[in-house]
Amino acid sequence: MEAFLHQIFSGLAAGGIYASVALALVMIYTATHHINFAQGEMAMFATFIGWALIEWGGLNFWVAFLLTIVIAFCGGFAIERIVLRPLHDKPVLSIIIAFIGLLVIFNALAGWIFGFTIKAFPSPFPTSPPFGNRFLNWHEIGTVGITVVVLLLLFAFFRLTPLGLAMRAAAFNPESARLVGIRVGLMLALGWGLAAAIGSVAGMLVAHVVYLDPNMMAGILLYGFASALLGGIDNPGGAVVGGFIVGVAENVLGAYVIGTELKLSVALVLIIGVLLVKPAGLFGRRIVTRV
Amino acid sequence: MAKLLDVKGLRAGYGQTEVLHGLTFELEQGGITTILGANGAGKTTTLRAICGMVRVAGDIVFAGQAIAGKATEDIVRLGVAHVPDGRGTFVQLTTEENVRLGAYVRSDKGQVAADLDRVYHYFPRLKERRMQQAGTLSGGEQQMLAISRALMLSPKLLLLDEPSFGLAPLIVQEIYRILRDINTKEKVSMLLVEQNANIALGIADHAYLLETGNIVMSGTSDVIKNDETIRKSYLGY
Amino acid sequence: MTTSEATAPAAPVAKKGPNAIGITIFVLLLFALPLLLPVVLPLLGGIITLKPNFMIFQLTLVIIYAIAILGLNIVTGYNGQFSLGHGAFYAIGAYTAAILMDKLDCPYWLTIPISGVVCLVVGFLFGLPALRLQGHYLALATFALALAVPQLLKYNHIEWLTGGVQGIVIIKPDPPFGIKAINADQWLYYLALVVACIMFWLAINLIRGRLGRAMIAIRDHPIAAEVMGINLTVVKSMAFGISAAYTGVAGALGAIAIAFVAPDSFTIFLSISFLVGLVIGGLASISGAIYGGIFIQFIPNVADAISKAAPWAIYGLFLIAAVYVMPTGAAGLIKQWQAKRRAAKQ
Amino acid sequence: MKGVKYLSSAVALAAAALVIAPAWAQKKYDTGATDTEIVFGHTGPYSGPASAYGTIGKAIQAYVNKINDEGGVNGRKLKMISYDDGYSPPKIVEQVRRLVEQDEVLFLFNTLGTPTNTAIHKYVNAKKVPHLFVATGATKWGDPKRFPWTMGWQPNYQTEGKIYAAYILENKPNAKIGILYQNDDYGKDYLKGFKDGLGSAGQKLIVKELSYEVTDPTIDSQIIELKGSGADTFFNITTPKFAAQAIRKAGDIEWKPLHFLNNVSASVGSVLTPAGLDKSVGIITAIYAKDPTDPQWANDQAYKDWSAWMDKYYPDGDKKDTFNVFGYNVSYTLVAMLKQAGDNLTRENIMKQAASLKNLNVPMLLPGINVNTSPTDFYPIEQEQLAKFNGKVFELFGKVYGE
Repeated sequence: MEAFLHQIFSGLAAGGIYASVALALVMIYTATHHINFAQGEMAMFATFIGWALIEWGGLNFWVAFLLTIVIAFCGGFAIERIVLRPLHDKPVLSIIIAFIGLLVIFNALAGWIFGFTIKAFPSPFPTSPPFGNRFLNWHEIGTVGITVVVLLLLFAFFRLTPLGLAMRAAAFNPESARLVGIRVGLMLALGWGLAAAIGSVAGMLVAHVVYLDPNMMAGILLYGFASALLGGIDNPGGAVVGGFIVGVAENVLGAYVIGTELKLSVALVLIIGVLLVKPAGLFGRRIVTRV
Repeated sequence: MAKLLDVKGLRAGYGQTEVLHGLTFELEQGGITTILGANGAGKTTTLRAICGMVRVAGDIVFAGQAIAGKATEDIVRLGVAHVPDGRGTFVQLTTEENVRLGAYVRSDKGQVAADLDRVYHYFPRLKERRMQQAGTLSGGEQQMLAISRALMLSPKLLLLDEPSFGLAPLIVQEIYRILRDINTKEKVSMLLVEQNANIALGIADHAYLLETGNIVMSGTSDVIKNDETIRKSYLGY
Repeated sequence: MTTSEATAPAAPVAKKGPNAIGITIFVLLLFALPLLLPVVLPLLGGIITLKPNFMIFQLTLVIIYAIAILGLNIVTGYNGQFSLGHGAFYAIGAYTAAILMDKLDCPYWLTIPISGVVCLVVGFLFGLPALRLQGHYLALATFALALAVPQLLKYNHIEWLTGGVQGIVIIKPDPPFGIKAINADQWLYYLALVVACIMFWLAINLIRGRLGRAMIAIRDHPIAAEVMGINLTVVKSMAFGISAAYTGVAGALGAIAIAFVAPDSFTIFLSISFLVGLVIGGLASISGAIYGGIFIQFIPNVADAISKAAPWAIYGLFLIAAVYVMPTGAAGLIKQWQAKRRAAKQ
Repeated sequence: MKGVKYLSSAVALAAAALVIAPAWAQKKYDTGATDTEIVFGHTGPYSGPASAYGTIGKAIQAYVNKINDEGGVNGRKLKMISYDDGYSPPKIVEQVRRLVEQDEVLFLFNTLGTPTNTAIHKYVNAKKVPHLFVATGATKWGDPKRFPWTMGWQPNYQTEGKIYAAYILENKPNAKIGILYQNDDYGKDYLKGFKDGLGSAGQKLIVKELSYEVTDPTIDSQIIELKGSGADTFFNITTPKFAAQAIRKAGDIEWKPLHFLNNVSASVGSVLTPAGLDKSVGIITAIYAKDPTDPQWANDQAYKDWSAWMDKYYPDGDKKDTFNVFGYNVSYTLVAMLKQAGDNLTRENIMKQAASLKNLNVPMLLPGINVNTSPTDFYPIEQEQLAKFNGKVFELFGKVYGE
């Protein structure tokens, strides 16, 4: 029983990681209607910047944390303007190839600049076990907490602010958005900036757990992708719940049902099964249009 | 009366194809002008050209400012609202979100709230469906939504692209009644594009006839209405 | 071959004549290449210092990749279904060939059609449920397939068959009938070339035929296609199965050419490479597959030659530059250029 | 290049005909070797998911530069041609064929990876190209009967697994063993050696055996499961990232088994420090080379030389990265072998010399561990010594295993 509980909690902790990455994917999807395959590598690179600020620059964790978010935002913004802007009227698959290009570029640059040995990324949370609890540590609780905060911010941003509304409108229907005066190009760039910023938060939380190296996000991105689709790619809350479901399901399947060798394959098959029944994800909204 | 819109030698097109071959027309402050023409004459393109949605050459002066070649967003900011062909509904957003988006560029928040009430007053049906996903609205409701969205800009000029298209006659009448109201009460000038010449000439004070990218006739509505050729080819009596 | 586009069902058939001649010359040239190279390369001396045999081997790989990309093109280019998982079918084709040769002593040439059929069935069966998904969801499903297949190949309980992580070493075939005039590399080249000619010919007919028109209709106007009485699920699954069969045939040829299969040969990057080759070669273009094959075979080498420090960074720049310069792929660019030249002539 | 080759063979021919001096006659070259140059080939993953190993190729190049600065080997400069294989079997086949058929290298050196080397194994032996000191710990590279042109270098994983097994049988015969391994050739080789070493006792002793995939984000779940199995001994067959995760997680959930960590991840600086030195106390590993991040070597002359070389020839390189020691050591072995080959630079003689290294002392190997080969022994390094981490350094203890 104790081992089972332990697996559940460990799954929740991993789910927090997937959820934070899924949020970045939801952000970019909501703002641009693309899924950025380079999101993980961009987050990894931002985390390296954070690491360098702390280790090489000697900055305090929170200062470096905030500075990294700002840098990531600017970086994401710049990438949209420089790399993707010229492609905005090109076929979707061309844009996907550009994403793949970005992915390999960031991966290679990180290896080149920072090396491949793993790096410990500090955690801002205390190391002592909380409330004498053996199942979770402060970092895991903190990860979930920050993820929930990001989720609430995202939700509020998209649902309650005019800018959030404008961003969604620009992604849904760029032409109509222009007709109400929304600067669509700017919205896309802002979306990239925000997604990169959220990605950097995810990266910095993840790095403490899995250690920082250029391939850190390769596996995690897939889980984040699956979580986001499972929960509903246009629904931040759903993506977070999706993350927890994937984390727990993966652990329980691996430990008790099918063993570790095939757990990823089986988990993916299950997710696809769910999507066949609920095509917009567990919590996604089906878009109905009268013609 | 002063000219609100003054267009000279307007050429526009898509890619290699030129659709408009040098249009010259004008619109008076507070007036309603209509552009009539058959399918493919270039009516929609004319409106899109004014809004900067297609490549243009020639002069377009709006309220004393040259706007040819400007970005759509900037033209909108000057007070030009466009009810586009196909209504341009944000189908995934709610009705109210759609309406609110119309006021995106405005900074006078207090006035925006008042305008929202006014728009709902014109179209009480939309108020009933405020929280409904806009894609589920009927065609007529979506047309009302598009007009509401445009009104929320508090525009000087309203461009209307076939508001009667695909709607039942009763709904068309209702929409035109409201448009006339808006024109008289709020002094919003309108440039109306219609295939249904009958109804357009009923509301407009000036009219232009467009044929394959050229203006072939112009004048006050009364003059046009009584023209022999127009009567035969466009009014059907 | 460059002008034999079949992008739209309405493409005029009138210009078939000159094309047929062009294609014939192109194909004949390809067949003569192994004989020409040893003569031509020394003449070029300083310019191209490639050795004929090695170059023939590289060209064999190009042909194999072109077949795989053509397969992906059938489903993605002509049917509009996104697949990130065609590496899986390449792997299945390769393993089918390797297992048949290793366990059953099956002659190598027979393994090629068998691999195609196996992949056809697997692709069709995978497509039936999965193709109800669209866009990003289909991407996830196919991505999962690409990820799962190498893991399954390693699976403990079928290790006796697949060789587990160690893979299977197979014997490279010699030219048949004891022909001494050509060596093993040249023979493999001819084998791949003949298979490719058949596959390309079949693809052109497929696209111009009933199924091809249905596929394109589904891509462009799914609702209209359904109203016209096209069974979406079946046509999409058929397209996916045929596409998988192409990739499987390429996989079998690849296994024979490399003489080795292992799970590490078929990582997710193989699938991504196919997609890269498809887009950069040219979507919905038969000849695009060839350019795509050339790109994924040679550009990584170029990147490696430019920088050892971070070859992937260079490769990434190539990818982005390629979609900038030719958003419709190499085939699209060439078509534009030809159109311009034709316009200039008139 | 071609010109030089013809010229030199013409000279050699003339010399042989005239029988002027035996020294002249002894100069024998195969393709890739001349009076001034020795050209050899290498492939490694500079790109792709395994690019962490790419540094080995760069270290070898750095070592080659050092040797050339010092005048080369027997007056000949070394020229290394290195290509990216992306850890992909099809790609390495292409690249190795390019090296052999087009660049006409004298031999192949330190090609990396088990699946990749397997893909070219037959080809190089059919072509009779020396395939030396391959960078993989699999066992199959030491099979001179079937593959006389291929030779490994590092101690193989199975041997290392056997060492741990022997230690357990000797010191903890009632151990309850939990194993975590990477689900690939590397993990399975270790596992096999370990199980072979335990012999029939293995069935009883091993209580849990779990794997992970390189794409798994974490292995927390596996560690929890191992703890839950009641294991009191842990054989940790993981690469650095997962090794650090395992050590930390075991510490976090207060699982304190007798912990055996495979050599692959036995680095104080790049594994134990990130994992937490306090949580690493008591870890046992088998080592054969000096860990550059282990403070016990800080004043060792060999370490200082290595460090100076890194500064001068590979300033971009990461000094915490044990692969850079690997590259240095294997290059040292290569140069020693080439010196021994003298002016007889035929492929046959290269292979012969590689198979007759006697007690070669490589500075960055542990004291007492030497390189030895013979025509029947194609395993250059077979010795390893156990070491236990005391919170600061790996303390060597016990005998040196292997002959």
